[in-house]
Amino acid sequence: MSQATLIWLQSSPYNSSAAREALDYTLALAAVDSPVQLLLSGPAVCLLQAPADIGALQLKDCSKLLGLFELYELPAPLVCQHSLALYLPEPRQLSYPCTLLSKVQMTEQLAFFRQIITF
Amino acid sequence: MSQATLIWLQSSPYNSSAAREALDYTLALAAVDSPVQLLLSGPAVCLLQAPADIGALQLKDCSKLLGLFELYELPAPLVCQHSLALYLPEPRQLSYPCTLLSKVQMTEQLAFFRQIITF
Amino acid sequence: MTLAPMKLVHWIYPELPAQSLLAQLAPQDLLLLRQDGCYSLALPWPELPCRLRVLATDLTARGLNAKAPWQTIDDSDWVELAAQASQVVLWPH
Amino acid sequence: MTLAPMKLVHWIYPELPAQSLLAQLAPQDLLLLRQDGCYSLALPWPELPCRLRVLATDLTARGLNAKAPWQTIDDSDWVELAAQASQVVLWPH
Amino acid sequence: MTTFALLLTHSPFASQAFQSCLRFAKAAVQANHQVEHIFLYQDAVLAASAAIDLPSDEPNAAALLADFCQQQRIPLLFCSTAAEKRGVSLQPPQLGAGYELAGLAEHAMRLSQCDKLVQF
Amino acid sequence: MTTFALLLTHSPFASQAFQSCLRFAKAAVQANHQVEHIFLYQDAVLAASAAIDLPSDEPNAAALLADFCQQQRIPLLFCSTAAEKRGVSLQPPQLGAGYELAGLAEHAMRLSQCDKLVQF
Repeated sequence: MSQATLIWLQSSPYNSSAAREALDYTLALAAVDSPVQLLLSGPAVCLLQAPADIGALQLKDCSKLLGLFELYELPAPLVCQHSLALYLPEPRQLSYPCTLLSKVQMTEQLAFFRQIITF
Repeated sequence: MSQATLIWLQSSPYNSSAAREALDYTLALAAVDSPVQLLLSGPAVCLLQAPADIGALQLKDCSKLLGLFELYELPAPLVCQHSLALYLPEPRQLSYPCTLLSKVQMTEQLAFFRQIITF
Repeated sequence: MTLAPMKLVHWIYPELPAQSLLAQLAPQDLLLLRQDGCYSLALPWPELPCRLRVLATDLTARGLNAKAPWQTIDDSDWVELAAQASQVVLWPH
Repeated sequence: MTLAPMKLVHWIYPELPAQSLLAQLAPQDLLLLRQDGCYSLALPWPELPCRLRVLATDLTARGLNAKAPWQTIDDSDWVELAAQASQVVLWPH
Repeated sequence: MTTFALLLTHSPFASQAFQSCLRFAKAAVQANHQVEHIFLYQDAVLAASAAIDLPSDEPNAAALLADFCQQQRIPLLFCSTAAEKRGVSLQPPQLGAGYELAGLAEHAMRLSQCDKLVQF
Repeated sequence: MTTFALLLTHSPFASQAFQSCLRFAKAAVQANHQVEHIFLYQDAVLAASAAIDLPSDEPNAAALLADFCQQQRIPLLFCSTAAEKRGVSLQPPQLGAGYELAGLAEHAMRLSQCDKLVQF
């Protein structure tokens, strides 16, 4: 069994605290070389498509933190394919690399982690 | 159309802030003679059955505030019958009087209020 | 001004509302998606009897587009609808 | 001590978990209702392959009773299960 | 002209509620409606803390709303009981500029002078 | 013996999370397990405010947890970034007794010494 931690984010990127704090948590583990991976499901998959004009809402765009994943040598986020099809049925180019998982694959992958933290 | 306000509580009584603050809000309107009525649906219906031993959980039992309704000349709370059957299928004696509503009656009653505040 | 008995219902979550909520909508009512409610545009809504609207600022900021039968409104339309409505409600999660 | 690959899953909301979560339960796993999750005892759970438990303190404080196939455990059982589990998870709403 | 009361009940840190309320209030004022007062209840009272310290690139929704209310002389009230419970100090300098302490009773009395209450 | 880290992410005012965490910690200590630290993140950091002022008949879950941690010398850490953002003051006298300022980095490093992380 892997010793890695899975950070599972389900909240919308516009609930900025949850998304931002899940990403900060992921990066903090990576910074101390603790193996960690991010999983996006539900409305959280919308993080992959940088918002058109989040400034108009006086909110912070935290999706840019995904751009730091490579620098921290983090694996690409796991993404629930079903949620992606639901929430971004006609995605423009996704802004970040990711690993799509079917429902069956999600179950398999989740069992693989030593611990799971949900946001 | 009635000029009354409906306070609609759906949260569990053990999410003590929501339940307590919805009841406080209801009593505050009543105190200035503003017509108001409470509606309980979902897990909020459990407020009607005083908890067995909430002290064991270090939580505050706010259901006692329902006991003030008569003093404030408030109508008995409206209660979603479906939720009551779901969450308290074998209720001990309900601790407070209430008006049970079928789903159809709920729709009719909701349309009757000038404003609805949800908790 | 005569007030039509129109409910203005706000929906702000990225899921579909409960069936028991949807059952409360009448033809003269208006359901408005705003905030994360805009994401629910992509979900399979049942047929509803009322007017269906999305708040434009919240929609376009998310990089989404309106699709029939939903129509966009701007902030000043929103205020006028709230002023005219006989009942304004924020549906709970 | 050998660790069996047992997931200890916590459920704390007064509704049923999403079907996609329930699909993750395997026979060696244990699903524990606690806090407002105790209220979900009254709801129509599908048949699940794993052990089903309720935290006694949270249950009795709410004036509720366990019903088969759910069994109660106390706080010290809870700690031992967490110590033995290969994975501990709090399912999201 | 409609007289509005606006009610905030969600945390300023977990939703877009404050931003939406501000946009509604601006559009209402622009259309010559009146915003009689804004009331913060439940987790929304967290906005009244002067200690909110966001990264410089994150907009402070609580401060933006307070600025607008001060310009327009709209009373921006928060519930003292809800705030005390949540550890929000009721006195300056811990109290955010523009936020006024009030009880549920004041909100309830003001409501009787309003045509519509809109919850965010 | 298992070494636990406990993670609180929910507000102390909107759930039973703090009460559950305290009961788990007590039972763990009693069974000779170790609670290496407790970390408060997201809305849980609101517990670190000294200004929490509850009606006298409402138990203060934040204070009960802090008391237990002080007795047992369990570090009770809260995330400074999450707290600053939410208007929780980081300095005494506004900081609640028993709560220690920490960064995510400290929590992450401590986790490597723990067998299990339990989230409440």
